Amino acid sequence: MIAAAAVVLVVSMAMVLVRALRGPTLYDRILAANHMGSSAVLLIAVYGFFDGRPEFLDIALAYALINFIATIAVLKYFAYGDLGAAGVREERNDA
Amino acid sequence: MSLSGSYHYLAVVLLMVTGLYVVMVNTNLIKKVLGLNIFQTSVFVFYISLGRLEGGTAPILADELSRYANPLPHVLILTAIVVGVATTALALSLVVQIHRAHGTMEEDDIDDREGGATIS
Amino acid sequence: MSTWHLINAGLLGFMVAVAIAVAALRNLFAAVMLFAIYSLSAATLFVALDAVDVAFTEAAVGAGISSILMLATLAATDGREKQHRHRRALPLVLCLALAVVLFAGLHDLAPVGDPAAPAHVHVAPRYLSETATEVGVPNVVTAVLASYRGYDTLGEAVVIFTAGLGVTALLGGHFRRRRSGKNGDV
Amino acid sequence: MIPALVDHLPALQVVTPLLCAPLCVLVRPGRAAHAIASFGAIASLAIAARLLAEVLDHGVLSYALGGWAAPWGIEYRIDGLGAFTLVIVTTVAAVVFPLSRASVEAEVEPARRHLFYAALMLSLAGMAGIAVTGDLFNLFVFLEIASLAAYVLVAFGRGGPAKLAALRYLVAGTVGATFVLIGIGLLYAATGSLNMADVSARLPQVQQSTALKSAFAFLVIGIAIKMALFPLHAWLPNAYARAPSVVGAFLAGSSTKVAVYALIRVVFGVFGADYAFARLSVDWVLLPCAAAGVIAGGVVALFQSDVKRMFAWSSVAQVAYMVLGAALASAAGLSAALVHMMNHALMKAAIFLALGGIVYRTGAVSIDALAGIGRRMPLTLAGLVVASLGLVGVPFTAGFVSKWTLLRAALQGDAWLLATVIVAGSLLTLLYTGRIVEAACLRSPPPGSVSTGTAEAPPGVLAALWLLAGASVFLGLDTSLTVGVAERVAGALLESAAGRWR
Repeated sequence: MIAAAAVVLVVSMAMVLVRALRGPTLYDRILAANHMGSSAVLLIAVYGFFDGRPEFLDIALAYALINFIATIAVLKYFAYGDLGAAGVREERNDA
Repeated sequence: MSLSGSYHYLAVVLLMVTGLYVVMVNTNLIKKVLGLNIFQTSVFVFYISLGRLEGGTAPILADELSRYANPLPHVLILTAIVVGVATTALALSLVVQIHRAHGTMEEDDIDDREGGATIS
Repeated sequence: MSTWHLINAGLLGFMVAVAIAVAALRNLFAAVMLFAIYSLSAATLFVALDAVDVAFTEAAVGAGISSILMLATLAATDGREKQHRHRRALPLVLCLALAVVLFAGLHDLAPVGDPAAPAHVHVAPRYLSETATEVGVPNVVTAVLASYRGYDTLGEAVVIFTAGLGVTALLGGHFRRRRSGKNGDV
Repeated sequence: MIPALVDHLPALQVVTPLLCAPLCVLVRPGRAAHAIASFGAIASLAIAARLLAEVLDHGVLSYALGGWAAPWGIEYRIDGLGAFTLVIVTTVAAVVFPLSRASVEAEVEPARRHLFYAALMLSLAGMAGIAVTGDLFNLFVFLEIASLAAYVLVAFGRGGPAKLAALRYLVAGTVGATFVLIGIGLLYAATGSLNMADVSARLPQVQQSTALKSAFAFLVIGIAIKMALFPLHAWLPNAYARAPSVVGAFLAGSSTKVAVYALIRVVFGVFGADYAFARLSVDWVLLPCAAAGVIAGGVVALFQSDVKRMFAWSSVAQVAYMVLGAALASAAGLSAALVHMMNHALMKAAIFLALGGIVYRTGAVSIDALAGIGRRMPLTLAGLVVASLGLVGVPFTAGFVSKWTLLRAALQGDAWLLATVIVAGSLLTLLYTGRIVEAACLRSPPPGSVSTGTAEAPPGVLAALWLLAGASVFLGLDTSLTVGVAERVAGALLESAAGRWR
């Protein structure tokens, strides 16, 4: 059962990764990175039970925090940095 | 060697070559730093794979367990990660200063502007 | 056990795919986002390889601090890589040579997880058996880091100090100037 | 010295400059930081000299850090080679740091001088650590400390070009360091140990392993990048030419020497000459690279218009000389390499100090800017010429001793082609030195420049310059200090390695 959960998570990460690789807009990539982080948190939590040492759940918690902070940082630079808008426009031209 | 034992190493080789290729080919300085990070991280994967012990768990002692992963590569890589981020920080601040001085982060452009003076 | 292999192979596959994408993308912002995913996959892989302390550090430092530093640099500079003339042939040959030498060496090692590998039988077992009595910390990685190989950790602190000193010397006046004269700068 | 401290000299060698660095940052004004850095450098020299004496009298010193025994803890292990390298590095530091304050003040902004001195101390600490450590991973850590400090020091140079040179140095250096890290990982995977002596003792059990060959290749290439061995030298010329003159003097004098030390340590100390040369024939790679480096470095130097860059290219050639000596794999060749390490450190430091003195007065070091400098700065120029003649290998200078021992070592091995390369390299050096002398003495100063009276380099810089140039002449006359010690060191190194593989 736990193994099945781990497999499902890896597969879902792979699907998110496709979005991260293909874009087409920068928002897709940011969302994908964030989603990837959330999946990693879940995978680590599941892996703890799989491995028989669920006490490592605190790593998953720390990841969740880092993921949150990193996303805030990305969005902050995206909104207020000097290059965010230009990045989106150019991305659309690519696609 | 069976495939189940060597795919970690195969991935390490692929990552390392990709990283080094980016470092050598790209003239954009930020891209170079990114490549350098990919290159370094592949070495971390190599070391941590070395530390893995079949049937072992994380090297945090507990009464009911007796097989643990090798802690030594973990220790080394903790140090190497910090060294890596220190290098990255220094590299990026150099990039910011280069951009301020030359108005570009492309090595080619800088070399062109200096009139090919850089023989390197 | 095959689930373990699936997790490992999956994460390694993600890393390879992302690395190649970083090499190909010319939008630097996107490349940095992908690099964060790369680091995060590496950190998750380290958990699966039982290196929880390293995973922690890689997530905080690799996926967290490095990515944010790169974003900050991007905010202060350009966002896009230019099309440029490459010299691809020689780097490609060198990279292939590197791949051959490295794979020859790695191929010769004991498979991942083999308990008979020299790394598992010579120095490390003593750390695992004696840490409880000699140092008295349950986390063996902490014990080795702080005690047996404490001087590496001191060196690590010196490396951070050196980098901090360098960044201060380079950017010390920079952000103060930026803040006061923001309009003229961008 | 206090007796209790003597036992801890190996640790103090690293800790002294390491503690001086944060002190330099804390005291802030440039002058106080300069005093601390000078103290750190001179104290390091005293410790290094004492260590060399101890090692020559009593043999190898081992120091277990934190009291943890060797393969488990980190061991500092100092033999003749390490102590000799320490003396080279600390001598350059102890002459350059205290006496070159005027040059630093001319080239580094006041607000950053304390950071500059701190970076010098960190660089010195890193190099000392490389020379004393007996642990492979600890070697990597100190290599990175020394390298990061060196990148920072180069970045203290003026303007964008210096920053770009520093970044290129950083990228090359990091790739090199990562190669070293891969090599250490492969060695660890093959032997299970990180302690050099322990690894070395366990290698015969796995001598057939391909992993070992791969480890050897990565370590040698990684270190070759760090020492700028041709054709991996691309980062060096700009880094040294665009850094402040004092940094050029210190790094050209010491940093490449430490990398040569690391190469000798890994090849002869860890793997052993039998494995490296008889089994892997590494000389078939190193000798052509070194020979090409001697010629290419000399030829490119000849066509430079920036004198600093000219001597930076000359460093590429001189490093190649050292590798050439080591790759001959004979006692004579190895001791020639060691002698040349010492002599080149003194001469190159003197040359960069002289250039610093000229920059101080004229603001530039292009060949054109040197026109007529012979009349305005006779003492500075004379020092520059004496040191350059040492580089050429003119009799009665230290350079002659090292070139001569190198030539003899090459002829002993019946390597006529290499002997020709050695002589040709010297002729090239003579030619570019000639260009400088011609410009400085025969050409008239550019019109419009104020050339009334003499304006020498600042007294401190002049003193340091002549101290180093004088030492180079002295070592050319009395060879017991260099050749005597180097032969003992080389003999011990080959002896300890011999027979291990049979």
